[in-house]
Amino acid sequence: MIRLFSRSGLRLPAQREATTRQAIATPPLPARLALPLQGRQLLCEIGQPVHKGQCLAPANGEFSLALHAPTSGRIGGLSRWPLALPQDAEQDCLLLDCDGEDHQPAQAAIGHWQSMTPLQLASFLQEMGVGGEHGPLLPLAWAADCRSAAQRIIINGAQTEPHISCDDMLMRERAADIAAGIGILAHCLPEAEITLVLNDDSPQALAAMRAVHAGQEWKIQTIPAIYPDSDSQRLQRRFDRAGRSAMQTLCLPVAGLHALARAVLHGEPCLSRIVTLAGALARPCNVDALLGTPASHLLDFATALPECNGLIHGGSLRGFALQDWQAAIHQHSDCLIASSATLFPPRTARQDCIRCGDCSRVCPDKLQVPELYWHSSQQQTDQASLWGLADCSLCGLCSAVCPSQLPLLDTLRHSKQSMLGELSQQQSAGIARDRHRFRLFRLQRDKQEKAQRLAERAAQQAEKRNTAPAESGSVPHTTPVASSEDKQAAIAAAMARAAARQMPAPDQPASSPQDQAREAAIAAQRQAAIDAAMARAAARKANQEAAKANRQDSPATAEASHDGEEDKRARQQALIQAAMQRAASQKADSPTDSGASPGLDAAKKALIEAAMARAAARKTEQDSRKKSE
Amino acid sequence: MTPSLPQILRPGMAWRRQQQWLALLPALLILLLQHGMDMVLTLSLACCTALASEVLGLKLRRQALAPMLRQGDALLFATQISLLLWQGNPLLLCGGCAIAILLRHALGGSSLFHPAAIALVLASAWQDLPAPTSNPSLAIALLSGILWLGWRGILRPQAMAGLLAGWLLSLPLSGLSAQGLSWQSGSLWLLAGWVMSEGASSPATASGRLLFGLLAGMLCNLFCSLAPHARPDTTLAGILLLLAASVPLLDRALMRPSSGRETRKAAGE
Amino acid sequence: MNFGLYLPLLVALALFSHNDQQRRIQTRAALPAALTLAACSTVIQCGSAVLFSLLPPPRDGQLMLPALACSSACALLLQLALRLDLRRTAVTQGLSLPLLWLNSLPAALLLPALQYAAPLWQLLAPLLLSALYALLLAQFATLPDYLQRLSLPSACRGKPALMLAAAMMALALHGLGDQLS
Amino acid sequence: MMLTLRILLLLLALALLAKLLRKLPTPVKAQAEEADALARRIDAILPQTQCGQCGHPGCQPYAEALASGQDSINRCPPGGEEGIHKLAALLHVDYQPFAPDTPPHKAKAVAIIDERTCIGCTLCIQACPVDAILGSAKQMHTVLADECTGCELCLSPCPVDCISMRPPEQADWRWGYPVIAIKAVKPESAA
Repeated sequence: MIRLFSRSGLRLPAQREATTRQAIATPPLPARLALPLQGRQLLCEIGQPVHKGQCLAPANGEFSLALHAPTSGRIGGLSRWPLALPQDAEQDCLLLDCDGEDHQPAQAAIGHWQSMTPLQLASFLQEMGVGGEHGPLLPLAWAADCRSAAQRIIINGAQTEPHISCDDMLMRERAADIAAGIGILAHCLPEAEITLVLNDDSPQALAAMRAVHAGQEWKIQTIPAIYPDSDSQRLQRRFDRAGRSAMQTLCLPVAGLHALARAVLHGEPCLSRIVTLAGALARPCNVDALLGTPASHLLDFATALPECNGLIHGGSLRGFALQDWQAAIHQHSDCLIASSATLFPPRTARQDCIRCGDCSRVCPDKLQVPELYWHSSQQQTDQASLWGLADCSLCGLCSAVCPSQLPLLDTLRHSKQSMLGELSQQQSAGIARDRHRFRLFRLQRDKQEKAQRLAERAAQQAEKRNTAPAESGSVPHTTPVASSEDKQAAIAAAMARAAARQMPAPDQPASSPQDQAREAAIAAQRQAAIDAAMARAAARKANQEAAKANRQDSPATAEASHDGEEDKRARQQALIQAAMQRAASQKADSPTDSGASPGLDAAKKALIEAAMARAAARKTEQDSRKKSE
Repeated sequence: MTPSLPQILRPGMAWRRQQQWLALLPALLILLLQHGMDMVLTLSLACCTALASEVLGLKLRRQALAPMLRQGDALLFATQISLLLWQGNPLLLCGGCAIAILLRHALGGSSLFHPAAIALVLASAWQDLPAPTSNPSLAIALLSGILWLGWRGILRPQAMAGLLAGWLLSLPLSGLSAQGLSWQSGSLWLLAGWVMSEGASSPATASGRLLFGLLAGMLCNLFCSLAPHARPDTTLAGILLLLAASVPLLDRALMRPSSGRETRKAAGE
Repeated sequence: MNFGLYLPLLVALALFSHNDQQRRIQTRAALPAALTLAACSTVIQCGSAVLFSLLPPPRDGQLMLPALACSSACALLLQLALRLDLRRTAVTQGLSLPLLWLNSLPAALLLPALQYAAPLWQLLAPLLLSALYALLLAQFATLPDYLQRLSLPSACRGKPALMLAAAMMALALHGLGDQLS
Repeated sequence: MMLTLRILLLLLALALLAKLLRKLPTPVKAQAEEADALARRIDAILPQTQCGQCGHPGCQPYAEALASGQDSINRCPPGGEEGIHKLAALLHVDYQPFAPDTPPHKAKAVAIIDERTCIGCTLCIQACPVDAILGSAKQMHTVLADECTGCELCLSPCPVDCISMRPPEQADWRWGYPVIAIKAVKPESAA
């Protein structure tokens, strides 16, 4: 048995021998690629042939990347397609039917890269689709003011999840490109301190990088392969602690540097990434997979063994099982593991916590995991955040060492998500509070302004009256008082009326039944008018749609025109019905003078009829839409 | 749902129990060598009782029998109890064993109150136990087992260190009567240390465990000096049980939430 | 003095007080309430010792009744003092007269037994026993939270589990007390 | 001598008790002068839907009513059970389940106006407590989905029933709570 425990974090036994034995392979082109659209605007049309590297959609925000065609083919359409993300949600994807030719026009290097500012470089990378951890490789906000402070750039070539070897293989085979990428970065930011960080357990990669490093400005540093230490945040913290704290630190993945070099020196946009295929496979290896490749295609390439019972995306500690194997590879897919019962034995019966404390000992963030787990499992998010939920990096080590096989990572993930959800809820609540306060203020202000206006007008009128022919006015000073009294009386009357309208309840016998009936009738009439308007609008809309259908579908013109006729008929019917209602309500209005109850009944009836008419109009409209489709 | 984890990363409960068995083995061998058939009989009796009561407990809790039995909790406890009580009445041993294991099940299968401590307290409440005889080789065997477990990372050293420190600190107070210094109770102290170091019946924090051991050592020696004819084994067991009940209190008092950057940031805002 | 019975009685009393307080107090902060009660109990112990030593020694050797009177008077005085000064806090901590009176019983039981003991022991015993009582109360305040986290069998959930734990503590104290007396 | 020592001990114990009692948190009602600050803290917990389901014309008035002890904590359906728990913790009162007359808790939803039916009456604009509806008289209205609190106050004034509640466009995705298969406990699957 291995000895597990270091102070924090864990030196995990690497499982990379199988996947690093052969060179990075290139799988055959899949029949179809799924590229997530993520709200970007398309530059191409459906059915249009595209060549490899053609820009399909430009970036639409600070954290967005441009989308390029990974291979040549024809745009197959837009549809919902699963992505290899934990939420298992389907996203709007652009489907690219590959033609298998991989046709690519000749591309030229960017000649002027030596004169680029960091911001220019960052936006160029964004255009080329070169991604980092969050959006473009070089964050635009960082690039805009990176010359204002001393910079430290960490190139993260360390990978400590047991199965993942993609960065390792990339550095072994494409060290020259990576070095070129770092060189470009160093040229762009001459005063920055650039360090390439590697694990100490991959001597080949280290040798390869050392070979190309000779005579360069930047440094190479190895760190012990202790599990979550290769996280960018932990790396940043490690360097912050070691060096001068005044420096800004940026952590970049090594694959991004490779893509940078390809983009700047060869004009190639980022179209693929290295993915480790590990686990129960006949040919475990690293592949250079096009973005958007379905996971099942890669699995077929590496030939899954018969005992393979699942597909895990990401490493063995933090990964998640893919429900749909058609899920497409994206910028952050580093590893696919074909799981089997021997590799990932099913969880045995869960036991209670035996308080062994191993979880707290391995926790790289030094959290009291049992407390955290308990409060998380009780869904007490506020208590859990007291115990440091915000600091949990969800590395999964606690789950890995728990002898009772408690689902610690899953629970903490859930809890952290709900904590983040609560935070965003709080933010939106804050916005709502502000808006509500502003609305109250606005109403108050409007009221004041109105009162002021009225007062001014009253004063003007009074003045006019004073200056008017009745010069000898007997009551010059009582007029404004009277007018204000008048106004108050009017307001009171209006309020009373409003109250009466709001409460035509039987507990108010004082308000005459005639009034009630009139109110009801007026309401019915208004309703009928509204309904007629609605029916008209619906019919107009239906008509338009039918016309559109006509235009679009020329062979089916006859049918469509037939539809149009039907629509017209429906509209007429609706109109007739509305008119009938109006008549009915008027009729209800006239005899109500005698008694309240029949009038009320009639009004109710009119309302019901109006509702029916509305429904009918809506239905005809829906029908017509269906037909036009 | 994340996948279950690779086999290599899961030491598992069974592994832990195996290691504990290994650690008990030398002490058992010594006793078997010294007492022969007697010890075999006692041990098998205790084991049978323990197994039966384990089965009963699991049945009552409606839990799966096979995995828990294979894990061997009951046998481990039976061995520990018979190491403590092998000199006494076999009926007492069986009764203590059964009640301790059933109580453990009543409290959910992993309680603060260690079955060995319960059994010892029960037995001593029932009748006077014969005084333990001096047995240095047994103590050495137990010590080697405990060291093994410490090396394996199953037992934490803090509680043991605390126990030793507490005992030493209270020596001047108890007038150097050297009650516990002899080999008579050496193995007893070691077993107590073992029980106190097990996660289930000790505080979660290192400082808590240290305090736990310190308190136990001091209280035991002080009590022995206060009460003229107190015996170390029953005293130790009683104090162990009493302190076990205060583990949640120690945890509450000593466990501090992490003050990582994110939490601090959130608190600062 | 039979400590083998006296100490388990303390456990029972602590358990009863815990339950009583849990029923009364509004907040769920059981530990401060337990500590307050423990402090009250200490005050009663010390106070009744003072009162008892002020009394003239009874002629017939009947010590139980005066001791009971002393401790009850102490409880009453304490309750009055609390009422005068910190009434609201006392109410929120669940300190009522019956509870205080009940908590004066250990003092009443202890005083006659200490009458002829060594002076140091006379001084120390109430303090030591108060400390033990405080420990017990604090344990009962924190144990339910711990027991909640165990997967207890449904029959033992809640009060029965606490009773079981109390039984074990009583057993342990019985063993210790037996050796003490 | 003994008596002085005993009295000394008694005084010590009394000092301890007094210190403990003074350190304890006093109940909220005692701090009436801080009602304003308390109302602000309560308001921070309330979900700010401004829906009026509590019977007050907004979250702030409800917070003030709670701070002055004039209402119970179980009247805010959008806040959910969790909101009640938080209020109970803040106000040092016991948790209460929802009052039977409060409307049921619903998942967060956003109002959406059926633009084909809208007649531009501006009634909903006047009803919206957070000004999240745009439009003007006889023009089509629309809801700012990001600002909508889901209070449903715009539903009833609409004369043509063209407003409906939909779940928000980007439902916030969560890692599911880990569910342990019950099967795993059974002996045959464990074997």
